[in-house]
Amino acid sequence: MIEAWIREFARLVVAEAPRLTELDSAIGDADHGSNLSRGLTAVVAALDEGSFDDDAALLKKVGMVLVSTVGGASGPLYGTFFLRAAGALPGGVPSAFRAGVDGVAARGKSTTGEKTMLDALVPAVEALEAGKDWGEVLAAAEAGRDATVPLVARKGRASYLGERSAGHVDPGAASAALLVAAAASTLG
Amino acid sequence: MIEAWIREFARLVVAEAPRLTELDSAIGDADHGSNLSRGLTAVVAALDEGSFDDDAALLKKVGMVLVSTVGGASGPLYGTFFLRAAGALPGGVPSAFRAGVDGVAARGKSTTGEKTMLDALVPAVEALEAGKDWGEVLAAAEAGRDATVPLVARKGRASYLGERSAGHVDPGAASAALLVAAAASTLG
Amino acid sequence: MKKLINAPADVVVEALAGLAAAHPKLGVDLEHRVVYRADGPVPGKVGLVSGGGSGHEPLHGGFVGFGMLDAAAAGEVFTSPVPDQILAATQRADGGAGVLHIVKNYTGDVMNFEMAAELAEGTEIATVVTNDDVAVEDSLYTAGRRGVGVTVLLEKIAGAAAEERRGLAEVAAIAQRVNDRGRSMGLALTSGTVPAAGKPTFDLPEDRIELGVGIHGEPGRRRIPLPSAKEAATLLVEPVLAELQPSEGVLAFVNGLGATPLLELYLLYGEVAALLDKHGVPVVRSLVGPYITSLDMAGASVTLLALDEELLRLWDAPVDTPGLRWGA
Amino acid sequence: MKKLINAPADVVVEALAGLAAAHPKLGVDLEHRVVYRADGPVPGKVGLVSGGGSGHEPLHGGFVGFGMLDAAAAGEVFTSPVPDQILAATQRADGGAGVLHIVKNYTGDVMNFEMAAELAEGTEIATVVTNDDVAVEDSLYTAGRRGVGVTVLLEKIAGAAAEERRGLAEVAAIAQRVNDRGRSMGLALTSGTVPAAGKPTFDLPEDRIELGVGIHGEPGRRRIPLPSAKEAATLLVEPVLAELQPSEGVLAFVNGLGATPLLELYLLYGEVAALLDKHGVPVVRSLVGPYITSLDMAGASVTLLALDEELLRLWDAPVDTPGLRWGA
Ligand SMILES: Nc1ncnc2c1ncn2[C@@H]1O[C@H](COP(=O)(O)OP(=O)(O)O)[C@@H](O)[C@H]1O
Ligand SMILES: Nc1ncnc2c1ncn2[C@@H]1O[C@H](COP(=O)(O)OP(=O)(O)O)[C@@H](O)[C@H]1O
Ligand SMILES: [Mg+2]
Ligand SMILES: [Mg+2]
Ligand SMILES: [Mg+2]
Ligand SMILES: [Mg+2]
Repeated sequence: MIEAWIREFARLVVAEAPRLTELDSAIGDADHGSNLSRGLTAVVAALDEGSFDDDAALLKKVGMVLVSTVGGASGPLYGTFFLRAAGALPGGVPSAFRAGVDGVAARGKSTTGEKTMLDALVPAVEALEAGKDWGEVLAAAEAGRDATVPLVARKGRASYLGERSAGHVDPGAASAALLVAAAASTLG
Repeated sequence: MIEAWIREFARLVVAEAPRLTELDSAIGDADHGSNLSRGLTAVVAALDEGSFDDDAALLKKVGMVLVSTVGGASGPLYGTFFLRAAGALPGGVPSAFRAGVDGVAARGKSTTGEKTMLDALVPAVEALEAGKDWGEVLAAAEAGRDATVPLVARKGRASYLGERSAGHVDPGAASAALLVAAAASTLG
Repeated sequence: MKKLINAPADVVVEALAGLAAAHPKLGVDLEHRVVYRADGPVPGKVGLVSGGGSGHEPLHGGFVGFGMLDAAAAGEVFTSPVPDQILAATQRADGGAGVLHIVKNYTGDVMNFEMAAELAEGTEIATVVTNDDVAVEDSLYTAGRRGVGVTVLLEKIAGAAAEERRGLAEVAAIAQRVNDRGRSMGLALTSGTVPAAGKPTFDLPEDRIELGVGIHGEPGRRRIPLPSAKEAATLLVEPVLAELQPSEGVLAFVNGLGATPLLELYLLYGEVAALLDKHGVPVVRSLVGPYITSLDMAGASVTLLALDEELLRLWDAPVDTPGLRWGA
Repeated sequence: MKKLINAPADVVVEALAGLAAAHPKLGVDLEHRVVYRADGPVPGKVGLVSGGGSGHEPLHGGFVGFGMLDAAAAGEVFTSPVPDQILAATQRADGGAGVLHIVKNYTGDVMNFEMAAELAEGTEIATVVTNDDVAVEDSLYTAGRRGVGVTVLLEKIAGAAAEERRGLAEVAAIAQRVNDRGRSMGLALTSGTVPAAGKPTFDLPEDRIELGVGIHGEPGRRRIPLPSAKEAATLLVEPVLAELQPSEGVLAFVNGLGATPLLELYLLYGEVAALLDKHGVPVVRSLVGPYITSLDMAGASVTLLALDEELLRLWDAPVDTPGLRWGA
């Protein structure tokens, strides 16, 4: 199931890469799609090759591959997400998710409302912890993603635009919603 | 009359400068109009300021101003035209014209059929020497100019284009036709 | 997209291979995309490592060599390198006296260098983060200012300090001083095109420019009508001067963003120099050219560095890299 | 037209003023648009003078200084300077040992330098005309080949010979040898824009390039589909090699035409070096960057110079100019 989640996330990212890069062109540097699809293509290759003792080992591998292939801001952030999630997975999917999201916030020194991936991740993990079903969790992530539109960015490259960053979806929030969508269709 | 000729040439060149540069864009380096209008603007200023012993002195000044303000290929060529014409002016306008044209050919090591200003100048001077009226002389210059269209350039920048230089009017032939047009309307 | 490249995915590796082929004093680890001094690591010298996304050439690989960097890690275009790369560069630079990481202040760069430093066991690491771009509002609550033109000057000056065999703390302090005394501002006439994206990052009408751009093809702070060079100098210099109190004279650096030719850069430099003169700011050194670029973006930035005696001496010291060379 | 300029008519003078402001070792005569060594003329040294239309920066003004040119005359954009200017430059360069005129083979340049030499009484003048562009068919009946990339290499090498206090005939002979042993070929991805014209000299569709261009924004010999860098290297190197028999190794020079960033130039250099290797041609020196440009044209040229022992030694000799500097 965990492996299916990752493979589905990879599929979505590769399919949506042009759109993610498009979003990053508006308020960033036009590479979010190529960054993530490079990383998740490497992840899929690692899954195809490797065999893992358990799902935690698999998630750890995912995190390490992302850290060492993505670069930019999203590499360390998604990498940290999976590395932390791996550590907490024995406690169940919701606690893995929580650990991952907290890891992103710690690594990025960021919080919600700053127009980042956290704006999609935090509502999702809160819904999950509240026992909502995956459909509702996904809806929370997508609502969080869409709610980034009016925000003025305070973290990441979009922050350099100041007021001009308002009016656009944050690319990282969009990719984070894909992560949750992949979870919803494989872990649900 | 000679002064009127030069002033009319200057007027035509300044008015037609964009078209001359346009022609030079197609097969040269997009400066023939600005080169000549810079030079003839300086010529007009020199005429406004100076007083000249005779028309020969005036033409000599024109030549010197062109040599020292135009640059490129057309500066030495038109400059030489007027310097030589000045020397021969006592023999009359046709011999001044002939001396000027021969000066261009010598300075440019060029002859007709090479897609240069000579293709307009030579037919004009030949008509003049044959005693044709200025209307016919101008017609000869313009026919010569138009006949440059199919030619492959062998001199000047257009020669670098090889076969691709065919199909365009030579910019120098176009400006030379203006020189003759100015003569036709002032010396006729 | 019109570029002299093969496949977008191979741009970085192939450009590094070409750099190393052209400069025998450099080595290149193509697997890690690290350029390093072929004669390094230099025993007993503090090693200087920088790196970042590609697309800013000659920064950073072109500044590897005697008197400047020991190694540089090249990320994908506009994407900071990953920790493995930075670690490989750190090892190439480690002559036993510690390594200085020179990091431009972008979230990605900062995080990846941080992770690399955590992993670099056995090597003492100091880090300096450049953040000289006055176009970006500084605040405790944001990612802060970008590192731009000062990075070039810092790599040169800290490199000279390291060649003098100063210790890691001293080299780091000098580097920090360069950052603190330097400020920059940039503008773009056109967008650049990221090879993998295949089209310009933003569209800009013929009569508009982006004021306050960085070096990642990102839009700037605002869009304004195309200024004259004189107006452009004012737009770039005034906000920089508003934050600097140069007492002993400045190094004035007019940088091209990639597609703007020297003719325009020198013309702009003339306006910048005239403006500084009007403000009574003496210019004691200058640098004009494309040194920290943004792919094929047309535009320019101005960096002023308030020199002091030591910084001036270190700036003048010999340097031998593909991008900056004198006295050697 | 998007450029960092004030008025098109003032571009050349203002850029020269900026150049001189940035480089205290240079002087500038703004009336004649001549850049000269501030410490010149150097008594007893053959003076080197070049010049031509502007828009090719750093050529020629950026190559004035120790070990290279003594003075350079800057014409309007793409328009050769007039005899008065060349004469003024010749006087600035005349240290009593004669002056070498370095002229690129364009009708206008040749005629204006010729007229200046006729006027330069009291100074012994020798002239070398560069004509290294293999894109142009050579023939007794045409204007012949253009002078392009070799001009940069020639100015450096002849400049070093003059610093050795070789006599005028010897310096001229060395210069001629550089021209005879060097060949170039260029291609354009985009047209440049002449400031006074205000729009691009030619239109080029997104998927087409001009092969065989010079440095005046003129269209090339033919229009072909956008090649990969590897194909571009072949298109540029093969016609050059067809005319050179390099025995002792070459200097390989990949030149940017103005708007092409170093990332692409180094990538192209890698392909050029690989191709030369395949042909068994040893590359002993290289030069990569925008050194002889065509305003804001995107594109590149390749120049190969068949070195010999003396040319190599003179190339390596110290030089101190804004555009090329080492050993000083
Ligand atoms: N400090 C941060 N905390 C959380 N997320 C961040 C932070 N900085 C950037 N991001 C996320 O990363 C995304 C950009 O990723 P990407 O484009 O791959 O990297 P880069 O910005 O280095 O080009 C942003 O859209 C944002 O969601
Ligand atoms: N050798 C030559 N003999 C006669 N005319 C020439 C010669 N070379 C060039 N020309 C003329 O000069 C014109 C170009 O002038 P211009 O554009 O001002 O100079 P440049 O070619 O130096 O840019 C050509 O169109 C041609 O008519
Ligand atoms: Mg990005
Ligand atoms: Mg012309
Ligand atoms: Mg990025
Ligand atoms: Mg011209």
